[in-house]
Amino acid sequence: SDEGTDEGTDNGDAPTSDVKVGMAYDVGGRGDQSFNDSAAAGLDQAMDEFGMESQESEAEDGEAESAREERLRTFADAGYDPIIAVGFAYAASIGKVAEEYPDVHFAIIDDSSVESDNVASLVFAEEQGSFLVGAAAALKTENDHIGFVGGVETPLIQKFEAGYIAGAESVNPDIEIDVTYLTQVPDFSGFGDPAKGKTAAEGMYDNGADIVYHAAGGSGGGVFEAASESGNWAIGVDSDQYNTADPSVQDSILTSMLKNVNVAVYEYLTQVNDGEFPSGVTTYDLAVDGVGYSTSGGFVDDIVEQLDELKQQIIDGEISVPTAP
Amino acid sequence: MSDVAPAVRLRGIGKRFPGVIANDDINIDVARGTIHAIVGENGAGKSTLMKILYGVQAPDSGTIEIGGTQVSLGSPADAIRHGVGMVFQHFQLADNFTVLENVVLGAEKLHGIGAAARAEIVRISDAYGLGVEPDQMVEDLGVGARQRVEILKVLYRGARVIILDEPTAVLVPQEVEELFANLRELKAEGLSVIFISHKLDEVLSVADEITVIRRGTTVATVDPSGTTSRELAELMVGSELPSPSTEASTVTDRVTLHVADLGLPGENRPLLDAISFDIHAGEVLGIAGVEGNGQAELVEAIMGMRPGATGTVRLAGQDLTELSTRRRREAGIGYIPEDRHRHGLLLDAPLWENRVLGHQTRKPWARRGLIDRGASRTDTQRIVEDYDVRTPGVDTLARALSGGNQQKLIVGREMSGDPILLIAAHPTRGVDVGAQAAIWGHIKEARRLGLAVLLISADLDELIGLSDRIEVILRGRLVGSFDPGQVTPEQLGSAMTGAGGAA
Amino acid sequence: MTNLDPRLQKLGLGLLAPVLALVLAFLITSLVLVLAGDPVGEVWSTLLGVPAERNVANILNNATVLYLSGLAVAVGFRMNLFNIGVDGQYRVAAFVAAVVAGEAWLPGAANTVLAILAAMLAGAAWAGIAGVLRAKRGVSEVISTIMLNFIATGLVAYFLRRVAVREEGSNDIGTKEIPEGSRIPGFQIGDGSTTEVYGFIFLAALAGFTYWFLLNRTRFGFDLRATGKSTTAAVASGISVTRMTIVAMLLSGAVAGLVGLPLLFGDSYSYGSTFQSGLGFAGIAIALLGRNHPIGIAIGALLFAYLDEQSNPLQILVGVSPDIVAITQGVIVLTVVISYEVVRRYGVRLEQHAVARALEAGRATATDQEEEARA
Amino acid sequence: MSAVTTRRLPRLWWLGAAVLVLLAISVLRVVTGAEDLASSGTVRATLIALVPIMLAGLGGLWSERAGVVNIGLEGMMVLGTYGAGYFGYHYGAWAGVAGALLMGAIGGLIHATATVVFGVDHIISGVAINIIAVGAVQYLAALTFVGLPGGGQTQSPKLDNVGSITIGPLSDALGEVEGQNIFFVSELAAVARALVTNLSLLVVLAFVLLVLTYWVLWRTSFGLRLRSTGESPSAAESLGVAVLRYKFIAVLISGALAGLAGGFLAMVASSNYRDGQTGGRGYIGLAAMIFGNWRPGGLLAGSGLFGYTQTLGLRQGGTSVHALLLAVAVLAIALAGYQLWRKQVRLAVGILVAAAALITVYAAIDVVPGDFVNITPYVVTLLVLAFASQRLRMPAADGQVYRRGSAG
Ligand SMILES: Nc1ncnc2c1ncn2[C@@H]1O[C@H](COP(=O)(O)OP(=O)(O)OP(=O)(O)O)[C@@H](O)[C@H]1O
Ligand SMILES: Nc1ncnc2c1ncn2[C@@H]1O[C@H](COP(=O)(O)OP(=O)(O)OP(=O)(O)O)[C@@H](O)[C@H]1O
Ligand SMILES: [Mg+2]
Ligand SMILES: [Mg+2]
Repeated sequence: SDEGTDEGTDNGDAPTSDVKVGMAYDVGGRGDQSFNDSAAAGLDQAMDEFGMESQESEAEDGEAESAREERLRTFADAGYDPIIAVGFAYAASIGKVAEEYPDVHFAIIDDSSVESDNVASLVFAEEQGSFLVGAAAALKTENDHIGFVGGVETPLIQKFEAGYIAGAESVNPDIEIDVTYLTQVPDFSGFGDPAKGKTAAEGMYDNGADIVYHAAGGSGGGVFEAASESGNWAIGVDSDQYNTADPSVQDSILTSMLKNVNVAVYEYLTQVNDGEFPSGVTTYDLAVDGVGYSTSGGFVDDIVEQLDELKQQIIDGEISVPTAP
Repeated sequence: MSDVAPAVRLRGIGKRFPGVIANDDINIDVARGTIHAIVGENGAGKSTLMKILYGVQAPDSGTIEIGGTQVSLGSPADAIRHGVGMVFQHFQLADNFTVLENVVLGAEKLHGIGAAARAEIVRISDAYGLGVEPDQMVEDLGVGARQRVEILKVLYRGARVIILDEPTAVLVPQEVEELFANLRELKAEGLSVIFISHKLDEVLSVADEITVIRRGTTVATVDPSGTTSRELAELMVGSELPSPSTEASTVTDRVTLHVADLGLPGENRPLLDAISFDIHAGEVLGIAGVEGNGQAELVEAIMGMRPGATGTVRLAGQDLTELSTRRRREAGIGYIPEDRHRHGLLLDAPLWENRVLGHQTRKPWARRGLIDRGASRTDTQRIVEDYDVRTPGVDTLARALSGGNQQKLIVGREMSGDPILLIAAHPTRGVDVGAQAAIWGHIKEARRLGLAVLLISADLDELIGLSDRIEVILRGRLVGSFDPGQVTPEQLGSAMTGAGGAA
Repeated sequence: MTNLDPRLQKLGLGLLAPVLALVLAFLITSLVLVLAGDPVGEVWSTLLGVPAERNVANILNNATVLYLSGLAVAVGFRMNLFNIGVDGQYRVAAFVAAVVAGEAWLPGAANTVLAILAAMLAGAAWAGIAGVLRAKRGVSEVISTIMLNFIATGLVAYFLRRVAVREEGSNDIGTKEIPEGSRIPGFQIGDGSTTEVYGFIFLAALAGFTYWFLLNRTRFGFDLRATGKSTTAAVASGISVTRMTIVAMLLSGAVAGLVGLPLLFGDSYSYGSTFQSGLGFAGIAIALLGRNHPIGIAIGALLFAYLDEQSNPLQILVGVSPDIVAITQGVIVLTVVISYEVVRRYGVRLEQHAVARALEAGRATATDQEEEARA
Repeated sequence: MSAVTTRRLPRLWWLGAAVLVLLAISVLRVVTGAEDLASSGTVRATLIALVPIMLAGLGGLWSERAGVVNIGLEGMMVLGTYGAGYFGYHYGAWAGVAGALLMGAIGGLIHATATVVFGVDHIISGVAINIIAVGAVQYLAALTFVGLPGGGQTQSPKLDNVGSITIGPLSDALGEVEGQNIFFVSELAAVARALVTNLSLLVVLAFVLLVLTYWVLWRTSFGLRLRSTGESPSAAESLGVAVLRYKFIAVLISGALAGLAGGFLAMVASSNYRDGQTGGRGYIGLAAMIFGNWRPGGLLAGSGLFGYTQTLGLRQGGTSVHALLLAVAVLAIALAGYQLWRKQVRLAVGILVAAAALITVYAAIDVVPGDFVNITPYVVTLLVLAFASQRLRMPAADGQVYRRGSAG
């Protein structure tokens, strides 16, 4: 069960480093084929390149605030530095623990509310990436009817929804968009219930939508299945799901909204390797390719130009994307 | 008789429970084609013995022979296989099943669970005049019919030996007669019947042989023709058979309980219909009726436990009609319920808590919403002494007491709230003769002190012996009033079944 | 049979059960670890190691929350009501309290008191629905509270979004923060600890005492327990079971309303999407573990909180999934009741022995007198 | 033929009831224009949604008919999802089915041992099993799925499906008819189409199990004995029935069925094991069984109602649930009429006021907000229980601990 990757010292020519990274995942942890996995990929890349040592731990569903704090403290006490917290749920605990351990460095993904000299906030402009896939959907749809499946109705997921709708409407103001959320907080099962994801997507396809974008974590697998079975398109999220999803549904994945958590983690660790610990907010948006869309499968090759134009407009500030529906 | 092996031969049966010797060196022969009665005090070990013979419990020692061969009975299935059937004191029927389902259960191999089984049931029912219909739900049946189903269950399995544990406790005389007719018919077919009862007159009238058990041992086997019930009782307990007997009337002209036009709607017909009567201070009013004719509902309506009841109830001038059960109790009603386990006790609570039950608002143990445990303990101790409750202490759980002692505790509790009305439903059911006498004594004493008593009993001797007046209830209506000094149990019985008129 | 003082004997039996259960749970967990090839020794040395001061504080804090949840469930259990809905009740209540306290209509401590009362009312009202349905319509409270949990989730989520404020840069939404003056201050244990123990722990203890006093010393408690032991006997004794059912559910819900408050007033200061969930289900196990006794529940809550806290670093330090502790906790619940049951049967037998001996003695004297009379 | 079931109702009453329900839905569709109410997609998704609930409820039925309350269904279901994940990945789809049954049965074994052998309170044992099951599968998943392709702490790799039935031409023809929007005919075609299009073999198996349960429990002597242990164990024992053995077997079967419910979730409703994917469906199954008065037909109705409302909510929640408001209002008015006829004036007025409120809401909004759509199944279940529960009758000795030798 030990997934800690104590790599780096097994052969002679590999680089070595005495940095020990503590990685605190959100619920689901490594292997969730989504958000956490993306962070893990960035970590793995850094481990390989820099020969760092790392240890991982993940949150339990519905755990106490103190459990999150203790996870960070245990890392700190065991000499891990930096400690990366994956997910906004860690915001409060990072704020508290960072104060207790002023000499240890922390990073948090998806939150920029903590201001401290030893905390780096890595946040993403999910609405911008979603805007582009929304535009892609609007360009590709034959029925002028598309859908969005959200896992759990949180502000973060609503950000995806808002960008997606804005993007689609920028192409076609009259487009019809179905929106469904699978569960409400604190019932986070909507991120892990493919059965519900499938039913919701099927409903949209039957209702005339031909492209459905999901921001539903593990439930997204159901969305892909629904797309594949009905011969429609789906849009993936977070990572390039054309490559990570099961091969049987590959051909139904039009594109994916990339939220490059791996890049953020990797870049952060690169700086750490160089001996500097960044702090403050780093926003990963379209301008720095922190978010984007994927082209694997080549299904959007015909509209890349239009999308890139929109992308430039966003970068230039000509289009401002809303963050709430 | 001596050539043929007896139907059942028990030799040296012994059985102990933790701390109790229930059976000790029991020896009984039951001849074929006879009715063999077993009598004994409460707790003497009769039921235990029968459960051993039916394979429910295993004996610690001794041998069982059935039809001349020694058998070992590990479960009721074994006993059934050897032709033994048993009708338990508390009916063993699933209410939510049909008669058919109840009968074929466990004996599906015989005739399946379908048409063949139904035909067989009808055949047996006709052959013995049991009048059982296979597709009726058991919950819709009365007590007598249930008992006939129990007997049919036994016959269906082809039993040659039939055990009946206290079958008459809940029956009226007519039903008892019908039962006895059935038994005689069985006997004529060559079956053997083992029959347990506390009612010694019945035993003498129906049995061919009587075995007396005392403290787990067989003390004698007697011939009914040469014995009286007095002698039997002496064999059982070593003392005289007490009897409820009327004493000089203490009836006053003060009306304690006034019931007018009491009604209770039911599904098909009213459960209670226009019931009116008065009970005076110092008077015992007996209610006679076949079980299920509304006596339980009558009591509960007076106690305020039945929401839909209509009509008026007054206690010593105070109108109780709108009051809750608690208020009615506070107004001075003592209540000895019919089913002590369901309505009288918290089986898993200590005696002192049971003392408080129903008297939660009384001083000295309840003051300003608090319960004073010390005061309750003291008063429980008083009841234990005054009413001869056999218990190691007041912290013992009620469950651990024997039926008779549980009943004495309830009687003591209900008498000590200074009630002006006592409602006593079957106060001595299943209670041994000693305790029975004590309970009768307490009721007579209370009557002498001016208490009004509403007495409900299936034991007509008890009813006639204790009451100043007897009302008969039939299908929720009072159908006749009798003077206990004149009426015989048989007359009462026919009024209860609707066959006779009022005297 | 030994002639031990019966009280001592009872105490011995009472202790035997939990000890037996813990040993059994220990063995079963170890077996699972061995089968899975995980390091048994390291796991136990982490779990059973002496907690640091801040961990002690965490244990006390979590135990406070679990304790209240256990109490809420226990109130129902004492009346044979199975309140699975503590989960929904405390979330509704914590949300209401957070809104009330966040709005701060009253200053300082008055605001706190008002919010606590509002929480108890909200919890009671939510549980009361199940109580009324049970009492008036005969709907099993097991089913209705399950449904109400899900309904609570939807409703609270809806209203949370209506009232939520969102901090700049945060993806979390929550109610307005409770002003400083209305928070319940904690206290430190030892000197090195950075984590404070919730001040609410005293209120929890008070709730426990109130529970004990109400149930064991008052007439109301007598009625409630009597109804739990036998509905039919309760009715015959003059207790209104309908009323008791509703009142018991209201009471259970009111206590459930307190469950989230230590967190609210001592830690998070607002109700948001990361507010701890699932506390109601833990409460069921804890109430059962503690046999509905206020001290027992406290021990159960401490045990669960201790295991949770100690298991937290398992993955980081030993590389074993902390979920192993859930197995341990469940096994403890099961082994505890099994050993209680075994010990209880043994106790009943002892009791019967005593009764039988008393009877034998009675008979002996009766026989003696009889014989004397004959002589 | 057992007299219990068919004594009061004509033989094919359920067919008539189904037609009536479909007719009502047709009317509702025409009136409200909510097209998704009876599309073949809705029917198919309803089937998928109701099967896990029904199987869990069937598990509850077996157990409670033998007098053992099984609140541990959720945990047994969780075990089943893992069993399907592990065995299904390593040994193929049908091994996954077997694995789900097996893991569920292990949960049943624990419950049976605790309740039947040791006489532990049924609820306590069930709660403990729920705790253990969740911990155990998370622990096992971390142990066995990490490192597999597509696997992780919280999910298994993709699992093969057990296969499904499609009768192509018929499906297409029915699709035509459905598309014509003919009153009632389209609805019928939709239902038929759902049954011949991509119908999973496990769905078929589930319905076979439902019928089989009815047949075994109510038509065989084994079933009679099993039910007798839940109605009156002491009577059963007095007739030579090995009560504890039947209870034990019943709880084992109960666990296996709940496990299969979990397996269905992992393999058919989705295509891998995921942590927490049962989402409380075990409890819903229990509720559906009580809703169905401890009978297979009623259970089907209960899980159907739940599955249907949930499906509507997930598919085109806003509009479909909006249409349901109208249906509920109409039902309420009918109920008020009935109460009025029973002279329950105050109750009738109360219900009428509620109905009026519903109609107002219906008129005021076009779509129901998502939060409310998600809670629809729970509210509907609660409402139906509130109005129907007095007629429910559970096995007489349900939940009571029985000890051997207590006969008589
Ligand atoms: N299962 C048991 N466990 C312990 N003691 C028992 C058990 N069954 C019976 N006893 C005890 O055995 C003795 C004989 O009981 P039994 O039921 O045979 O009496 P009985 O003669 O049938 O009495 P009754 O006339 O009241 O029916 C009693 O003292 C009783 O307390
Ligand atoms: N299964 C049992 N386990 C423990 N004790 C039992 C059991 N069955 C009976 N007893 C005890 O045996 C005694 C007598 O039981 P029994 O059922 O024969 O009652 P009884 O004396 O005949 O009273 P009743 O007149 O109410 O039937 C009681 O003290 C009871 O506690
Ligand atoms: Mg007896
Ligand atoms: Mg008896």
